[in-house]
Amino acid sequence: MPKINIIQAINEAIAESMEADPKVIVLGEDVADREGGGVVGITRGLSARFGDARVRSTPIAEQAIMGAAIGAAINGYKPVAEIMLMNFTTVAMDMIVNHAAKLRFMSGGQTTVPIVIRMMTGAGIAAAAQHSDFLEAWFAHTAGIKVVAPSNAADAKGLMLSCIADPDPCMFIECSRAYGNACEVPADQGPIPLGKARIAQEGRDVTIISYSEIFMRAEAAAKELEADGVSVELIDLRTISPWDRETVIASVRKTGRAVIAHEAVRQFGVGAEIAATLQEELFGELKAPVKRLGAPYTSVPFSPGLEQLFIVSVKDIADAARATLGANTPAALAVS
Amino acid sequence: MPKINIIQAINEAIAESMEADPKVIVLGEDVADREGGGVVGITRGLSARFGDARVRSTPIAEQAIMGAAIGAAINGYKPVAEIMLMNFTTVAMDMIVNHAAKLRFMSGGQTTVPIVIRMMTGAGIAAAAQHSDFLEAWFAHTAGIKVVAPSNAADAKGLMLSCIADPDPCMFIECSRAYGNACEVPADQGPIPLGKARIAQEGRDVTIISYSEIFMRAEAAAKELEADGVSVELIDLRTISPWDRETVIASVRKTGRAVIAHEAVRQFGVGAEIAATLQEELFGELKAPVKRLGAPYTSVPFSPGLEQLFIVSVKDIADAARATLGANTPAALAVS
Amino acid sequence: MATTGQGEGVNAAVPDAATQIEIYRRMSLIMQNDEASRKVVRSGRLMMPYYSPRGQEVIPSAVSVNLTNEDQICTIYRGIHDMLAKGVPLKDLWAEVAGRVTGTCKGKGGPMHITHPASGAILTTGIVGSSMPIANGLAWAHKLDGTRRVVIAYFGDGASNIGAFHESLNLASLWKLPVVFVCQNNRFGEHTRYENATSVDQISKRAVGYNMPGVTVDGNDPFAMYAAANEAINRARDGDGPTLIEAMTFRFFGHVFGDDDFYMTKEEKADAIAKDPVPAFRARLIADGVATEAQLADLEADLAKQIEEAIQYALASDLPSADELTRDVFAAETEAA
Amino acid sequence: MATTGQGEGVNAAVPDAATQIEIYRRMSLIMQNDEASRKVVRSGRLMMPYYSPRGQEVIPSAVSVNLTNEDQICTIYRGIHDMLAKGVPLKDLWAEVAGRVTGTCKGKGGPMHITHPASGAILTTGIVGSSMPIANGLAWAHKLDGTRRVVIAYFGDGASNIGAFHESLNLASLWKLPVVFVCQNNRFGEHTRYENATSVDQISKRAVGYNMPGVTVDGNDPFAMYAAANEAINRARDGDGPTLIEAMTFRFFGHVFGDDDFYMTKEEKADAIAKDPVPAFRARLIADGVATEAQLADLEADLAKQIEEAIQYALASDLPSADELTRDVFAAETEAA
Ligand SMILES: Cc1ncc(C[n+]2csc(CCOP(=O)(O)OP(=O)(O)O)c2C)c(N)n1
Ligand SMILES: Cc1ncc(C[n+]2csc(CCOP(=O)(O)OP(=O)(O)O)c2C)c(N)n1
Ligand SMILES: [Mg+2]
Ligand SMILES: [Mg+2]
Repeated sequence: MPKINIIQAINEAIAESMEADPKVIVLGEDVADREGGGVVGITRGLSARFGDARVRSTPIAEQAIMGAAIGAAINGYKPVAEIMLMNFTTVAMDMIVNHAAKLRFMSGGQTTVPIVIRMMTGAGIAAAAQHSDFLEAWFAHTAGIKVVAPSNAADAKGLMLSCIADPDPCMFIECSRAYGNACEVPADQGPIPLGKARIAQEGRDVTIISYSEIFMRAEAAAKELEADGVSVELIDLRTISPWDRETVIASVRKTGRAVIAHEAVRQFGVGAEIAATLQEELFGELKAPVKRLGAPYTSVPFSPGLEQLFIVSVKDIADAARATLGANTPAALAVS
Repeated sequence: MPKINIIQAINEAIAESMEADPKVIVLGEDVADREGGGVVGITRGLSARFGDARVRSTPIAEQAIMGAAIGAAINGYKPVAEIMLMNFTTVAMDMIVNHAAKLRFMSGGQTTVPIVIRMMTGAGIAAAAQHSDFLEAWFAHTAGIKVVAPSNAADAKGLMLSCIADPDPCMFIECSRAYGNACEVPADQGPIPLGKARIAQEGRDVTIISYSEIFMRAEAAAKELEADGVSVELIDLRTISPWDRETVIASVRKTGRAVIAHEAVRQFGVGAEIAATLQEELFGELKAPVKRLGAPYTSVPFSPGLEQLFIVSVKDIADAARATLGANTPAALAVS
Repeated sequence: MATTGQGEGVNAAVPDAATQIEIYRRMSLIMQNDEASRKVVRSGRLMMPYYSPRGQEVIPSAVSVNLTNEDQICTIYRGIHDMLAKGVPLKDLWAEVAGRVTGTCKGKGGPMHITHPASGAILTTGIVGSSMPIANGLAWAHKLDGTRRVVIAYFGDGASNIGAFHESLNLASLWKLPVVFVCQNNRFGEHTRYENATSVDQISKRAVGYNMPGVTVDGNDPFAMYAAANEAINRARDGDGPTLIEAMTFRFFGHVFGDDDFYMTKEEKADAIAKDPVPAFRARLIADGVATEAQLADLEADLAKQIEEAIQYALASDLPSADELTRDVFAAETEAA
Repeated sequence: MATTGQGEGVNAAVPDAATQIEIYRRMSLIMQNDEASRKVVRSGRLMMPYYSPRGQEVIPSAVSVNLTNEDQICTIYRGIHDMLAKGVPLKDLWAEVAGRVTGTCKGKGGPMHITHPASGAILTTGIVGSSMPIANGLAWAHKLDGTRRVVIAYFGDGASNIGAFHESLNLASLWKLPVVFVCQNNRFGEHTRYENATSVDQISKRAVGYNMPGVTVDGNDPFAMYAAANEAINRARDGDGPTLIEAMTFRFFGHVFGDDDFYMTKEEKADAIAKDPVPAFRARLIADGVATEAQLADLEADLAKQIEEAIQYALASDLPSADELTRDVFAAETEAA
């Protein structure tokens, strides 16, 4: 089976959805082929294949983009709208939060907004403070909108299929550093349910929970830890809201230790919700405090060295896991 | 000493700041006297007293309002900008988050944005889903901007004085339900430091942490609990970011139990950060899981009965506190 | 291509007698409903922020007679007149305003968020400017569907200064969307006078910047309003793109119920009220022999009865049950984290 | 009041000989700096998104000779030309672009966020449209101060379709702020052609909607650009409010370094490059006897040397230390939660 990366995976998911459902449409800045099919080519080939009416490049006007998507969705379409970078949601928050997320509720279920909002983000490409933020916590704190962030191509495809099929608005977060992450994706890869985490690896001693590109770092940390004799259970959250409480709680109930790692600023981030939930659900069962890792309380710096320090590292994750083990060294664990 | 309410307190704080510093200016929709001095009269009398140049009503254009405030601040002014309701920050998020919060960092400290953004919000006045949200968690998750939410007139005055004097941007959240909360405020009420919580009442058994109007409910719950023989330590957070970790941790270290209550949706709310911090800092010292109270995962409903259910109640808080006591009934506590 | 005129050119469409009466019926409905609403709010029987549309009756009435149920509107907090003119049933509307489960939105949206798709009333928004981007999307769907359905975006003069206005008019013109932007210029945004918020003397002039026809009409004149709307709606239906209509009007009861109008002069208010379009059109219909006094009195009495019945229906309806608080967040109720 | 013309009327200001040479010096600086930048990026010695301003040299050069250090500019990611023309020192600029602690912003802002208050270069933003609202605020401060300082807001043609543009022009006109809105219309926004994003054929026509003078000028013609800027800047200084200038131009190297220009025709690109304003103005200066070939060659060689020194300085400078990561979040470093 040939490997494909996340860019190809998302492209396939959108294309298959468009093929299957004529109501699926695409809009955003430069998304049509005439403009290159998106900055990194996610929507490349779609306008050629499905026509210019269904794949429309827009002016630089994110409120207009989101409004067009919301209105079309209310009238039965399933728009996949691109907001080029996640920071640009800041000029369209009203449309996303006050409208897309709330219309089903405000209308008592009469109007629904089945849209997908695709966004790229992530530090590490020298794009600095206004082009790199992970803002998933804002949307997770907003009732009525789902938030998804895949780490690999198979998940990207399966989750995008689900987002497009979903009857409610979904934010789909793409990390630029993860785009190249290639894996074998079966040609018939189907939808992956929203709200379900993936246990990437089972383990006994500590659960590491992550998503998006940071999950790749968590995997690397787990390898390091395994080499030291620590048995890691590795969870890729995949959907951040609603998150898979059951899977995470069951895992940490088993291991007794948890580390949560994400790219966004740690304070008031997604890790806080998970840690707060775990301490409540597993009071007395935890063997160590739940550790949260995220960026320090600062903006994404330009200077490359500083920028790397901004992002949670493999070592940060491994160290945090070790800290949860405390005196329970691998040797001690082995006999326990 | 005559009592004043929060409206008068904020008005006094702005007026005194304008008196003391000619660089303090005010802008926003309808803030000048010609337009009534604000929807609830917070800025009433200021344009008459300090002139139309320093107190300007604006078009309905929140990006323009915030841009005007940011630019004037860079050039040495201290604008107090009103965004009429907190939900309207959604049309100005770029200015607030990508600019006001980040400019000091992005410029390496060369340009600074000492602005105050005043906003009203809160459910309970039949204003429904687009006019009632508490969004403080978004801004607390944003590095570079402070977030303040007073519950009483003295704090409102002291915190506003501090926000205006502060060299960095501050969000100042006013709950419409709390405006009438009157108390004695000394004529010489000075600034109250940002980042410092207030221990409103000392207690032994459980710490209740809250802010804004929900703090008034926490106070009422504390009274109820005291009547049952539970000794409550009551903390008004006042500043949400940066929050007073030391005071809160010290209190919960003493009581061993904590309840956090706020109006915003519970999921990914401010309570999560506090609970996550407490379980980490006080692992093994907590006598019960930290309880978080907030709105259910939904939008603010219009129908009055539902709307009341949306807001954390006195009973919710008292019940949560009791739950942290578990088998430790008041009687049992009395002998322990 | 942009023009700024008075909307009553030589080719102006003229409503026939039946249409004139229908326009009046809708105006009377709005006026009487407003009186009832203010009474109910004043009495404290209902608690809600009430944004009276009194004085602006002509605009949606003359627009909507050009529309079918298949056509759609997006309006704003001050939009009960737009909803009524579009045909939202009185009972459902009143029940919503009263927060009842029988309301259009089960009482969860309230007066600022009325939605009733069956009559084409799709969106009521509380965020200034936001009716326009969403109207574009509705219209885009119609265009993709290949139908001749059109969408009306209502908004106020104050809203013409916010970013969403600009982005929406540009996109609508660029994509030739079947949408008509109807600015109800009542000369104030909350307490701020038009000229203290808006840099141009006529909002319709902004159409120039979008290569879109723009017209300022007397929004209190049913004939001028009908003609302008008819032309714009036909243009949209024919695939020739959007129009910006600025309809000049006045709100008699300030921004929100309780507003004491201190920010306007007694004279300008008195002047405006003296031009009350409802009795004026009534008189004209009779003078022109289009309707008799008795006929209109019957029509009005019938509306009064319907309104009263709607209020009774609403007040007798149940409030939503507690489980509605977390229903309709997502399609599937189980998914909330 | 709004006019749309070619900016070179009978009363057009003409730059004197020294000013012409100064405009050329700045243009040459921008062009040579751009060549050096592309070379450094191509070689991999620096990693950054590089938005070449090549082709747009005239605009900020002819604008900035009308400004003092007290006057201020706000620009965008494609703004290195605006920064250089305004006088940001080469060494500080290169050190910033290289992420060094000696940079204007200690390496923390980077090329998209250059700030250098001493030369009046206040803001470089990466968010389309956002230079304008902040320029208004800077200008408001000058007005409050009672000075004659002015602010230039630079932005692209694509940015003229976003909400911030609209809100800013309305407020600036309403408050008569001393700001000049300079749209550098290079006919593309990323890969989207002007006419596929913008509903009106000239952005300057939008000035009508704000009762503001609007003018379209040849942004490659230093005389036309100078005259338009001079008039607008004087208007702003005199307290007569803002102007919208649309300066027609072209970017030779696409949106961002690496862009292969597939979205434009070979012909239009060749045409535009054939009109390269830098050699054209050079030739004119010599032909008009304003400068000699030798004089300009000296000037250019001097600039080349300065650029080379700046690059060496930058590359030899230290990177910021780790503690800079959390410094400058707030004034007081201790306060972060
Ligand atoms: C983005 C936003 N800013 C501010 C408000 C508060 N607000 C509600 S109505 C209103 C006035 C709107 O005036 P206009 O558009 O003229 O409509 P009118 O009320 O006169 O019908 C304002 C400022 C809002 N709802 N949304
Ligand atoms: C709000 C926002 N949306 C999208 C982008 C992505 N983006 C960066 S530059 C650009 C094109 C801007 O075109 P234009 O204004 O013409 O300026 P130019 O690059 O041509 O100088 C876009 C879409 C952005 N930076 N900000
Ligand atoms: Mg109005
Ligand atoms: Mg451009």
